[in-house]
Amino acid sequence: MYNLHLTPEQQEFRDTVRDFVEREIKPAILHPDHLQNFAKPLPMQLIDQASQMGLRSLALSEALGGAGADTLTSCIVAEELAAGDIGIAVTLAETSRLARLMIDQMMTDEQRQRFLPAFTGDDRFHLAFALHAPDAELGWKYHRELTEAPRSKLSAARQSNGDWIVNGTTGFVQNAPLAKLTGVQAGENGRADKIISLLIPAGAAGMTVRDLAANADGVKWFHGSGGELVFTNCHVPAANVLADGGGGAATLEAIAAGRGSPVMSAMNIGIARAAYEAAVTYAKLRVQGARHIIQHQAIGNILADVAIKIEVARNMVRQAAWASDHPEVVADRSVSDLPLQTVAKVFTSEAMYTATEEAAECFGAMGVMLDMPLAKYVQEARVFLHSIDSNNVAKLRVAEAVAGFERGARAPA
Amino acid sequence: MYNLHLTPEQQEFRDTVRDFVEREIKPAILHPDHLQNFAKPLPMQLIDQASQMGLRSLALSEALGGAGADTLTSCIVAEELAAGDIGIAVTLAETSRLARLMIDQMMTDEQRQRFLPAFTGDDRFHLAFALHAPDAELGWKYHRELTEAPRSKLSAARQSNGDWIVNGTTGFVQNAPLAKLTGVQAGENGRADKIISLLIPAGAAGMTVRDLAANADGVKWFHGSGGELVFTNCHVPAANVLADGGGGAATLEAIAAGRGSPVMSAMNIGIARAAYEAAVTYAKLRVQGARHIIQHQAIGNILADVAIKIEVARNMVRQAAWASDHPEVVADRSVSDLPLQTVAKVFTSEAMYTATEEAAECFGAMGVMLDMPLAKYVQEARVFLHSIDSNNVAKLRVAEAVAGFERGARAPA
Amino acid sequence: MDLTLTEEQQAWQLKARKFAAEVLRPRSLERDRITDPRATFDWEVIREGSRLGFRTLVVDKKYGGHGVDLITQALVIIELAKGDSAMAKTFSQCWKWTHLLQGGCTPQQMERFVRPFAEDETFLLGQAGTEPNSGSDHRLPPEEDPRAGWRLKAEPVDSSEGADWILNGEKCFIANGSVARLFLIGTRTNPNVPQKEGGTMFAVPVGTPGMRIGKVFNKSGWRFYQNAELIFENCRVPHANVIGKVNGGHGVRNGPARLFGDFELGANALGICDAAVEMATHFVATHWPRNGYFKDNQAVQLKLSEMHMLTEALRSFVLRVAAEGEAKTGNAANNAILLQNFATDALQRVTALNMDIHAGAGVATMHAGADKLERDAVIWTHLAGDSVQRMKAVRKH
Amino acid sequence: MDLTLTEEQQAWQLKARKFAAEVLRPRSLERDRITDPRATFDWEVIREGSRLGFRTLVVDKKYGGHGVDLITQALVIIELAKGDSAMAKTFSQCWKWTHLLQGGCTPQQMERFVRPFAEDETFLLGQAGTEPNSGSDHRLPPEEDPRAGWRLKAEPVDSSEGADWILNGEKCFIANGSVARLFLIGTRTNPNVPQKEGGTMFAVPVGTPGMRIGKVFNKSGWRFYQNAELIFENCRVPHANVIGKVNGGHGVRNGPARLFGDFELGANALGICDAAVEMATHFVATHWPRNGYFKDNQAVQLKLSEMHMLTEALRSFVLRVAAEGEAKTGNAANNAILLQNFATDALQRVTALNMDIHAGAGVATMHAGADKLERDAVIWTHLAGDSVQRMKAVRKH
Repeated sequence: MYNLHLTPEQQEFRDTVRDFVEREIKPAILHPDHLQNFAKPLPMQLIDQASQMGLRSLALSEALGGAGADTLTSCIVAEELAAGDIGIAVTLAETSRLARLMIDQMMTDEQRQRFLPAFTGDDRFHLAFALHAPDAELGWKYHRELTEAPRSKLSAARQSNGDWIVNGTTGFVQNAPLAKLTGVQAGENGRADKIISLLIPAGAAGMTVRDLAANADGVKWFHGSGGELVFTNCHVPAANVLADGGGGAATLEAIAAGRGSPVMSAMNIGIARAAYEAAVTYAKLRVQGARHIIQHQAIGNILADVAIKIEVARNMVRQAAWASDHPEVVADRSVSDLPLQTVAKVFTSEAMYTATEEAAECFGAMGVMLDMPLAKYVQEARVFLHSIDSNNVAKLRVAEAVAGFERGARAPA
Repeated sequence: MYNLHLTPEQQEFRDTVRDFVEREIKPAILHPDHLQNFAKPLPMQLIDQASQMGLRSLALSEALGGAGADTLTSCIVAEELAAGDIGIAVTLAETSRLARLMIDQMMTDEQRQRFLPAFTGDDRFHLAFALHAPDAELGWKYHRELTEAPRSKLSAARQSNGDWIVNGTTGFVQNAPLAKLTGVQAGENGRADKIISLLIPAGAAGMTVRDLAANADGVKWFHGSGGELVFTNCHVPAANVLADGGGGAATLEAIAAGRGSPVMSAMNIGIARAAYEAAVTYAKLRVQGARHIIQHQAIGNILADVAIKIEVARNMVRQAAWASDHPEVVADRSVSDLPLQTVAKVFTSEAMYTATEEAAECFGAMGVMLDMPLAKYVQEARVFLHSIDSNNVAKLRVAEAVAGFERGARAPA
Repeated sequence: MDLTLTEEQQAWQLKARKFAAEVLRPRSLERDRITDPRATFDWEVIREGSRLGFRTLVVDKKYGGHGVDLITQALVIIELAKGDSAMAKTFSQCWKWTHLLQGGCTPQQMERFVRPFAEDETFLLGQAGTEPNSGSDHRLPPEEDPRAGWRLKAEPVDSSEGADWILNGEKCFIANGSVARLFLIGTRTNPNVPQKEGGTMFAVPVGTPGMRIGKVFNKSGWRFYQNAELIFENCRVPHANVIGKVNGGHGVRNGPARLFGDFELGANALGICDAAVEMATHFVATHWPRNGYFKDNQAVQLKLSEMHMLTEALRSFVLRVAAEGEAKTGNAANNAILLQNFATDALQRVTALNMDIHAGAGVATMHAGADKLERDAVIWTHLAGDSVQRMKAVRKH
Repeated sequence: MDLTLTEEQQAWQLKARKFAAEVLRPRSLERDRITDPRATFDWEVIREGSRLGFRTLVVDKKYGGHGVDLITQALVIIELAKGDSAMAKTFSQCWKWTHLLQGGCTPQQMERFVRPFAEDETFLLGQAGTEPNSGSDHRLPPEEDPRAGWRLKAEPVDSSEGADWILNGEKCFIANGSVARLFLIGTRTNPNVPQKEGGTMFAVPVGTPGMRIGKVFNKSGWRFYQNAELIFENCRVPHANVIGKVNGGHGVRNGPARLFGDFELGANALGICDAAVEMATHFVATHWPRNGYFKDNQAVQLKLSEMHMLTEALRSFVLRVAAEGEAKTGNAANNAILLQNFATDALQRVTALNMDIHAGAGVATMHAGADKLERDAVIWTHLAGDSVQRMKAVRKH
């Protein structure tokens, strides 16, 4: 039955992380030196500390040493962390979700024995996963059948001994530069209908990470760390083949279809909430026209608008998060059968960007200064509109669902 | 624990009402003769039918013969009914909620014995309640103490035999022209700090209903029926004094403070959903540019936008509805302590108005024709922006909550 | 660059302002509230306006009109629309088709069609393009599809040059449909090529056997303005009534009337915005004067400010396109499309803000004038501001 | 009404376009990416611009400038801002204070302040109003409160007429703060009355003992443009440096420089919009040409259309206010306020749409130019588009 109570455990996670953010993250991240650094390197020590609090393995099952957090709990934690720093939040969230996917759901027992101890024992053991995703540009082809068969970006060739040789270049992979272990999906001889998943440890010969942020004409437009993986005759032993079916299949499909994880949307909310809280605090301090500016309608209306947006977005993200773990709630028609994660992503990113800008407006000129937090929040919120997957295509995906359009099966490449 | 499942009973209500709407309401309400009638009289026979389905006494406790529906269930029913006709929906919702308030929570056993049988046995027995509400214009006084003491619009003078004489004029009262029994709050000798509640049957001498829709310079700007009540030495026997405390107090306070019932917001969604469903149907039929127009990105993007708005709003309204029955969910910090009903009202009314206009756009010129449904939906959605309580002041109320402002106690008049 | 108006322009502006205040505004709400869409029209408005020259404002002087420039046309529309947008449009609709006739008629046709129009104070003009399956949205791609566009058929009675034509088919939403005396009918004379190459424009006087007026559409706004169905059943029209060339209808329609048709919606919207600003300012100044809630209210100030801002932005855009159109500079036609799109956004926001201001802390009855302006404004979505009208501007690039 | 430009106006427009394309645009991204806010400035840009006349564009010819009209000023700002908005503002900021000086100086002061400015190609002007507790938001009511406004104190050394003044206090966010040679300093000479009646404007050359430049603000956009703190500690300024009258600073500040200051933000925003439209159009035309996703894509067409629409609406508004300002018609000052508000909305939407278009189906790196335009655009919120700037327009009514 409908119920909005969080569990005591969820609340404890929230409070603990919030406390950590206030005590440890904010002083470091909101220091003018960090704020004014264009590069904003990932604060690895804080990430380590968070790892020690269990946030790196949050979603890993308790049986394997994680906290077994569901998606809703992961959202709660992600919002709090992102209110401190999005780089920390996204790095941990990615490793955590991949720990569940790769270690819990896709590894064999033998593989777990090989990799789990290293993962558990090393706070810097992060994970990455290069998904075989449908063509990112597919969204533009709203309600049209494809004229070309899809291709797999990576091609894997099977050797006589069962090992594989991987070639090709992925699209953007979150955490790629950090990951000590990377899952990779490749098409057997490039075939999109024959996908295998492989485990590749960092430093494997034939795998390099291409730093997208180094692009001369572009600026980094993602959070945390990431890059493209380039494979040149990269040899992967047969023992490193992951299970594609089983527990991971649903997760993989959800990732590929959802393309806007509620956990990412929760981080987006965290950024806007940090901006909002800063604005409320400032508006209660700043005096103009012989009153604290929060007492002026013009400021009150802005803050109300921001508060409403955050409230509505959080509620939507929680719904999408819980529903992603409970598909039966769609099946029994308690919630809509639209792609809720995408709905939440589009709504949240637009609403939170506006909210963050509005919060910055309350600061007057200080709202655009790089040594103050607001400019950081605005820039970070903006990235969510287009990073990895843009709202442009996300909306068209919702439109396809509304129209009931499904692409027909296509011939393999 | 967090859970989005509706109960089988809630789902059954939804499906039954939806079926009733499709079979009975839509054919009558969407008939061009009704659509083109500027006056749009309430379809009393359909309201009677709905009453026979139990919707008039939906929120009345099961012990007294109702369905004992909570606010969430009432929202689900209201959305469905409003997708058929807002006049029907609002009339029934008002009587239903007042049945719970007046009959369950405020009446003495003796009063119940006098009024319940008539209420139960008569499908046209509707209820109204003239609340002593804080000054409607209070919102404009954002973050300012009042300079004048509040007054009660109605004044009740106690007679030596314990009876009361009521004088004055209320503000707008929903259902007033229909109600066979009306609850009235009046200040003892006009004092705002001494409010008593009285029961007045229709036809009582000294009570008349002033029809606001007859205002020459104005057009009706509310849904269903309503008006001001004018009292001229209206005599109310002591036996008709309602309990002000007890079970009703919290409800009264919530009504007065919330000023945007989630049930009203659910109806607002119902209107937009009807517009959306009509647009999707039309877009799948209409051919332009050698394709069904739903296959054009321009239309797809509109429909996606509408779908997203409805999804997000419904989710917010459900949260506000459930939280209104479960204040402990605020107390334990599972949800925000902002005035969620007002948050939901502001967001929903703005989003649903835009959504309804966008749905109408898909119809080309047919979107503004009075013999087609869309013009009706647009007009009805527009009324929600300002009726009774406007978003102008609702936002300022949210702003006061954000600022943590509470008006001090004021001297009685 | 100089924005000064000539004396003649100012005179027309003042005359229009007076007519709007004395004749249009007093009848505006009354006509709006009539339930029968055929009964909302008021010939007295037309007769009075005709006497003052508003019906024939753009007719060449040698045919009995006033031949004013585009800037004057803008000024007059703005003033008339401030009185009543739908009444203003009824007049300016005649100008649009005067532009079309003057762009496409032979001298003989001018005598046959324009002179009688100029001479009769209840003579109104109409043009019929839209059909049930060829509305403004038929331009969703591909417009070069021969299946898109007009389907009302015009066939020669026999194949000899100069023969009569037989028209069959249906038009809908036709402005001035139930009140015009002469219609310009877009027909398909070759269904196998795109409309652009296979359409022909005919002048068809009301009363021509085989043409009849169907329903009058019952709109939520612009209720004075008549939109009707026209039905053609073996309607015989002489070849001498072809405006422009056979299969040249597209060019005739897209001559000066096209720019004017986009442009006039901008000017008309501005008139409504002016009315809304005036209404809101009056309300703020007079409502609750004692406690000054509104005047001291920042939320209301911000709404008023936005109303002014959008109104002045729109005024700037209207005047610029008027000047460009008059000077026939290159971008005028395209800017006119952008103007009508912008007018939609500005107008709808301004009228919504006006309604917000009138709503105050919440209402049980809404100011009927504020409600009417918003209902009139919604019409723009379906004329000037839908996605088809917006894509038009860049498709031409 | 006539929008034709004179030959001289066109010549300035072309000269500015060339300078923007050849000098500003090539340095735009490079300067934007320098992390130290003091190091983003490039004197070569100033020197080149000076030689072409852009620094002294509005200085009277008799003092060595070009004395161009407001329309030319608009045309030049638009072109320069299309090259780089912050560089354009550095030049036009000098024009603003030229307007102030020319409105308030005695002939002797013109010789002392304006002529040296005109003669030195690296001489820039600044003016200091904002203080840590008196920003643009000090106009939140009640502005008549004596506690509101400038607090930087100017006290006469002794009470005799013509005595020197001692300045103490702090200014912040001062444009051209770290690069100007002469500042106009708003001071409070009477703290017991509203700023309007108790403020005085001083001309203070850089190098005056007791005045120093504090931090240079590190902004997210407009990085080339220098905003700095100015700190006054017993800074002695001769009475001959009072611009206008003692306690008449408000009037001096709110003369021609006020209208120009609102207006120039509209013109500058338009330059950015033009750059964004150009960038987006190029991207759409060249990206993924093979499968034409963008060109055939209605969502992209709608975005481009909206970009054009807002840009042309803004251009209309800018040109109108320029013409009105030049003609000194009554509403020019108020329309300039509405223009800067509108410019904020239009600019921010246009640059956001440009970024959307560049985002395509999603990106991991964003086109640096699209990112810069949006960061520059955000500055408008804090200059021209916050609620204080919006209420100003109706408070004056």
